[in-house]
Amino acid sequence: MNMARTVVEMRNITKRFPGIVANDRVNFELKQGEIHALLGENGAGKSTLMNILFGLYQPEEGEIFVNGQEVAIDGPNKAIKLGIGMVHQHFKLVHPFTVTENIILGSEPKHGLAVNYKQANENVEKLSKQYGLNVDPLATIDEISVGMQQRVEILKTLYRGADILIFDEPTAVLTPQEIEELLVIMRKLVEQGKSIILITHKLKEIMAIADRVTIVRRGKVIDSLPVAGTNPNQLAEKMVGREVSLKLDKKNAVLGEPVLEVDKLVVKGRQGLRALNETSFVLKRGEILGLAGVEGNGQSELIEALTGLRPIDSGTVKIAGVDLTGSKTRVISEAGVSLIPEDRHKHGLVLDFPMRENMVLETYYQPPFNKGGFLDYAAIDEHAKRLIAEFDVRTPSIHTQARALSGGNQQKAIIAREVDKNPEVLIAAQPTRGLDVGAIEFIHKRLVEQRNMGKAVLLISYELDEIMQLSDRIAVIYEGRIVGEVDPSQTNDEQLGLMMTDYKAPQGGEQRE
Amino acid sequence: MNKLIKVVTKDSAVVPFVAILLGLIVGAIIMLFGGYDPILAYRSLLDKIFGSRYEFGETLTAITPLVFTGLSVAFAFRTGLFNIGAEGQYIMGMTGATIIGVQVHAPWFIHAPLAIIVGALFGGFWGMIAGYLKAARGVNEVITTIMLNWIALYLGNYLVNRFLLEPGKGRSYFVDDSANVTIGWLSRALDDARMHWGMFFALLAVVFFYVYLWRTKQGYELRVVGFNPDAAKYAGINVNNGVVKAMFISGALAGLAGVFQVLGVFLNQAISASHTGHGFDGIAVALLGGNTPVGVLFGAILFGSLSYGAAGMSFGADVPPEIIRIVIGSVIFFVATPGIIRWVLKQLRIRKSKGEVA
Amino acid sequence: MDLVTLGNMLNTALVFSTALILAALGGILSERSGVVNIGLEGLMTAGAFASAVSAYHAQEAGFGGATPWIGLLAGGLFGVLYALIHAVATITFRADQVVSGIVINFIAAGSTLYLVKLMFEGAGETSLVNETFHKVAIPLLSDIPVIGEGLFHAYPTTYLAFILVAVIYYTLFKTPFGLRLRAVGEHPSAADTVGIKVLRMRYIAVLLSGVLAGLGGATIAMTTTGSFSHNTISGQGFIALAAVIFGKWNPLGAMGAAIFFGFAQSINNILQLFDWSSNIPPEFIYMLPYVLTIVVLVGAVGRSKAPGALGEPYFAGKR
Amino acid sequence: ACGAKNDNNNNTNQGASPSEAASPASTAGVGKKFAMVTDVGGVNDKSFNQSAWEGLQKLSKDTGADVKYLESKEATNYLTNINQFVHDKYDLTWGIGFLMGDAVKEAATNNPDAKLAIIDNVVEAPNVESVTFAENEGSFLVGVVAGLMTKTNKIGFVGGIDIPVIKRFDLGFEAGVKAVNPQAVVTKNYTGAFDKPDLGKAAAATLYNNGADIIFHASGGTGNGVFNEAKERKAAGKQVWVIGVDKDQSIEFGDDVTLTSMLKRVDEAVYRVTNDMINGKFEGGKVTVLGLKENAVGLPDTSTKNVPADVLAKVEEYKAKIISGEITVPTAQ
Ligand SMILES: Nc1ncnc2c1ncn2[C@@H]1O[C@H](COP(=O)(O)OP(=O)(O)OP(=O)(O)O)[C@@H](O)[C@H]1O
Ligand SMILES: Nc1ncnc2c1ncn2[C@@H]1O[C@H](COP(=O)(O)OP(=O)(O)OP(=O)(O)O)[C@@H](O)[C@H]1O
Ligand SMILES: [Mg+2]
Ligand SMILES: [Mg+2]
Repeated sequence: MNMARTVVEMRNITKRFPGIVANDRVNFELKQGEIHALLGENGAGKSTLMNILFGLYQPEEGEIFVNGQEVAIDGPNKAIKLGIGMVHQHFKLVHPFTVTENIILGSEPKHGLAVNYKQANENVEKLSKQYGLNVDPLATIDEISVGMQQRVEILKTLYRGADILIFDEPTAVLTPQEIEELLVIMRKLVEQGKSIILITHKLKEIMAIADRVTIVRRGKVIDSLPVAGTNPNQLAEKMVGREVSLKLDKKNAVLGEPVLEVDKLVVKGRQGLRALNETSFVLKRGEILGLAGVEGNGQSELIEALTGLRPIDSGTVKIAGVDLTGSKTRVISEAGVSLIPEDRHKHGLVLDFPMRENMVLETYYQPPFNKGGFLDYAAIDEHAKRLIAEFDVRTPSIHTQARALSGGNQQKAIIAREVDKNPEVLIAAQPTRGLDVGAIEFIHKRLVEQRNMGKAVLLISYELDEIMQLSDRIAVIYEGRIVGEVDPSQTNDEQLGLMMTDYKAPQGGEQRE
Repeated sequence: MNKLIKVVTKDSAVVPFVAILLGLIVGAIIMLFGGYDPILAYRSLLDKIFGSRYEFGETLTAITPLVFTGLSVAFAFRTGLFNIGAEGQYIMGMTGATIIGVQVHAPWFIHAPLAIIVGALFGGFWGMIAGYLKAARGVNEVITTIMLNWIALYLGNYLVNRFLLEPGKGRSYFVDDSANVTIGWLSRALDDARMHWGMFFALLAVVFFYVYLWRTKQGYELRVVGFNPDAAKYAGINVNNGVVKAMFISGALAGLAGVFQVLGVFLNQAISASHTGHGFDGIAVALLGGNTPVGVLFGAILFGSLSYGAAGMSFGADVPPEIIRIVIGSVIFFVATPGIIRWVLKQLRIRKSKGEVA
Repeated sequence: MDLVTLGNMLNTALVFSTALILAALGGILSERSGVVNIGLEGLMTAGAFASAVSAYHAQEAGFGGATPWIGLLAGGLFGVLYALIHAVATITFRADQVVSGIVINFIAAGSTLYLVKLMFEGAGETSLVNETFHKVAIPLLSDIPVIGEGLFHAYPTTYLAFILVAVIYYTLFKTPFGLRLRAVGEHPSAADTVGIKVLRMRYIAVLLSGVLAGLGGATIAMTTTGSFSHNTISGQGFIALAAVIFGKWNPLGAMGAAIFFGFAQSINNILQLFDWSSNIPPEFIYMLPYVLTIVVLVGAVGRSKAPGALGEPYFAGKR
Repeated sequence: ACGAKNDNNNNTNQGASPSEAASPASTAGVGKKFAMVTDVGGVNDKSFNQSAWEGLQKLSKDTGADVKYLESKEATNYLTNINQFVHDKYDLTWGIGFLMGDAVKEAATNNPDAKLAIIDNVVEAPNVESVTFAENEGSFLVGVVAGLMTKTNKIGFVGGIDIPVIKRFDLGFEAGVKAVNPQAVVTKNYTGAFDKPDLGKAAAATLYNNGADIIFHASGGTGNGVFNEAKERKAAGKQVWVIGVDKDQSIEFGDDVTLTSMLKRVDEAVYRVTNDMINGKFEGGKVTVLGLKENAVGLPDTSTKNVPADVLAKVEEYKAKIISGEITVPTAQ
């Protein structure tokens, strides 16, 4: 490795934002043909550093060398010319456009005055084959899965001839299968002579694929070391600055009576097809039921149906013994169902509201917040302050807009709010997506705490690790059906993965409790 | 106290004043270009606004409907809706008040409140149509409110023509005295300026706007719907209801503007060939005021005074009154682009500090 | 109603629709690039003003038949001037786009009338231009029954509008420029990261919208009024805006919507030809176009989806 | 809308003031101040506001009086604009147009010392002189012209808003047509606006398409569109006519399409009443109805260009009958 030449060198990069030094004299080096991981807490400055390399931000100080030459990267155009490509944390895809259109955008093949779509499609097809990416050039972004969207992002960089690829948290939104496939793709890219910078919060991935890892904390580089000589615990500690327990201690579950009974639920999805196809399961007090499955197998529809956001065609939903099939969201919420939604920005928060108003999003109309139609801000403030203290939500004040909080803190605030409703059933959908290990640890502890207090938790996650770690019982969903149930201690990733993709039960036939 | 000092010294407090100043300067430059005397023109403007008790009273009367239509547009904005229809809702408010004022006969303590309420309901209903079509059918409220403005114009004319007309007069009968909300003693004190209670209702509306949106449960719901309808759904708030309710309130506010023009200024409703512009001006007022209630109040005062004073510029300095539209437009422009003002302020500071050095 | 009447109606409708089509095309370009343009009314006003004034002078200078063309050109160019204010405010200074649009409407209304008064001795209206556009029949096509009279016996500006619909449709959906423009309006940071100059694209789009809306305004002065006064443009810009939305930000859709408005307008004239119409209060006849529009909108399937980034100012690195 | 060659733009609303105007014919009016307030149509409405202002301007030229106008941007300004002059002690303030009635009345009541006058409406107050016109009589005469000259027996009428004043034009015109040509049909189109040339154009197109060869319009600025449509057709080789309104519109729109106009001499009326005022003859409380007898409505002299002598003779004949009372022209309620 040492023999490889340096393709990117960033020296003494400093970047300030109002009130914060996002990058503080950062040094970073990428060698030809390596996968170099960048690790750090939320808000540590990883994306900022990469945005600088890609020309989206201009640093206040520091120099950048690409292939030994000092360069001024004044915009993405320049970066692209230098052979740098970036797959952003939040995809930069134009949704109503087709895959091809997204890929060729900005450097379109022409035929007279018009875009030569025929040639463009062929180019995309060819490139896609070359790297084993298998995308449909004619599909629109709206129609394809998140994993596919990511491949489009990768193709965009390859189409522009990038040799240096930056991946900003590429796996946060992927299913385990997709992650596997991505890792394969990355290896293939390296084989073809590309160099890769990988930002991720998942230590496992770093261990699996990276050659080197650079750790940043609060804008400063803490260390840069070969992956070979390290281990996850050491990395976590370096990154957070304290010891982090990556394993949860969990007492055995003490099961109570059933609180959520779902029986033969049928629900239509977006295209009018059955998204849930006679789904049935039971959730008891004192347990965490993990729902494993590949994204798009009815999980979102299930959440919506359980919370009254989507009409139910047939089947029943009982909460604490009461039939609440087809009830309104509010009735269900009052019956004791709390939801940590999948998309915290879209569904969990009003980003333009101050924190105090976000903390009463579902309870504003109840006493003590509502007094005869008027809001009692004294009570609301007190409530917000208490939750923020209890759940360690880092915010300058309860008057700060939710928008200004980091993802992890936004998530903590939502969890505080939902848990504080003292629900019978807590539905947690992707509760730790995109969060750093410190935040994940915190949230996992809280979920287990709820279960220990005798609450029922339904955990929906595309991350097998999370499911395996937290669940007392795992149900696998495939094409809108629960196709099996397993005990986490009795199973492994491979078996689960198999069930999640196309279940052929060893015993044959469907397996239900 | 600290907070107060902070607010006053903040850019956002300076920007409007600089914006007004710059707007007036733009107007002056254009006047000079046209060969007019801007000093005389602005003096005439001030004279028209403050020059006599009568003019001052009439300025207040000119401001009043703008407070209502400004609040109307701002209210809709706050709930995520763009109400271009204040114009039509204003006409419907007039019509509702006229119908009650002319057709119903009752003691004043019933008649006037009834006329006000029915007018507000008419305006509210007119707004609600757009709200309903948006909620139920997904029809963009920008189009429907534009169309409803025209429909209201003709519907108002029809109702006056058919049911309220004083023969040969081209307008309705006068409303009964019992429905009249003018303030006689104040008018007399201000040399017969047309003073009416609408002014005070406008102030109440400002308070209502604030209290309702930021202090009540329903206001909270509407704001959630406005900022993030998806989150509203997840929180169990009925988004469609919210849209309809918001458009109702917005429409009722615009309706009140019309109500008080009828019950306090004209005392009748004329058949009208075109829109008054109060509703469209409401958009500008709302934007001038940053969609906050107090901002709208100040916006209306600025807008109303300038518009009213324009006739004075024409009278006293022979300047075409259209110039005032340029001034108002420029003021809004500068309010909306604080970047330009900050730049100007910075230049001033630099020059000042340079001056000190020298 | 017989077919001849129908043809005539279509013909009348097109006169009214032409200006709407042009202005709506401007609205589409601007909004497709992500910049809301409720200043269409003001841009049309600017165009109508400039065309009336320059055509008047061209006529006096003896340009004859070229006069209305000069007016048209001037209208388009003058529209750009006002669009530039909108562009600077919204793109460079990231002002609220709605606010800026309102500003355009104000400033255009005020300044044009002010200028008219300066140029025409205090009169609130420009002097009448006699050399305006005349309808042109397209050989052969105009002989087709009904359609010939309806479609192919129109003002040159009407043909121009149709040509521009085709050109802009092609540009938006077939050329690299169009692809980039739409990308900028849907997801500016996506465009930025592939090296498209977002702000420059938006400037181009907004300035072009000034040209087109200016042409729209000029069309009214050069075919319908022959002069400019405070009410030459009174609401057409807003109807054009409605056509943009109604037509789902698609040139063909907007054209359809504009023709629909024109048609609905001409219905009320046709109605008044019939004796029985005297039983209908005229106010209801006047409302008809607007009511019909709402009815059609309610009946029309599918919500119109605005460009993704419409109304959002862009700055690099925006999160 | 006169020529634009003159670069003197310093007088937006001040008539030729004594210093600039060619020396006035007399100086009877020097030191006197007269003013008018327009309705929302504005001073360039090609109709009564414009005509009234021309009357005042002429007065200023003739007598050296100061004259001034204010345009009302909306109905609330009627009263405040009138009061602007009243409070400034103008010798006479005109409210121009039907819509100003209530405002003139209120200003007169509140300021008993002020002197006011109004056109097109009757205000009963001791300090207001009211002037209205018998538009139906003049319209009857242009109806006679249309009835005799139509070749298709189809005649159009384009109105602004359906209000009494316009109705007088409408009914008088129709009666005139019927009197000389019972077969002719008058098709009416009310556009609902006085300021929408596009609506006027569409209305005219529809009427011409329907076979009409003459259109009489009483629709202010909306009529621009009517003229435009006519010119359009004329250019395409079809002979169609417009009958103008209020002023001699052949001057502005050319006599190739303007058959004649129904003059309504608002300028004369304003001139006369104001001039009387200079001579100390203000008659507060008086209502003057100006009709054919007063020569305040009727056809302009330029009509000879397009209207044959025999038709004009017929017109004179009917004029005499109306003045003598032999014919009563229908009027609006
Ligand atoms: N556009 C911006 N405006 C203001 N501050 C910013 C901006 N971008 C980043 N920052 C600041 O820079 C810091 C670093 O942000 P950055 O996005 O680089 O973090 P990160 O390491 O990528 O975090 P994560 O793991 O959550 O993606 C943040 O704490 C934030 O306060
Ligand atoms: N509009 C904004 N204004 C000010 N600061 C912001 C803004 N948006 C983000 N930040 C800052 O940027 C930091 C990182 O933001 P970012 O959105 O990357 O969070 P995150 O933790 O990565 O969450 P996620 O990845 O889930 O979006 C936050 O700490 C926040 O303080
Ligand atoms: Mg990041
Ligand atoms: Mg993140």
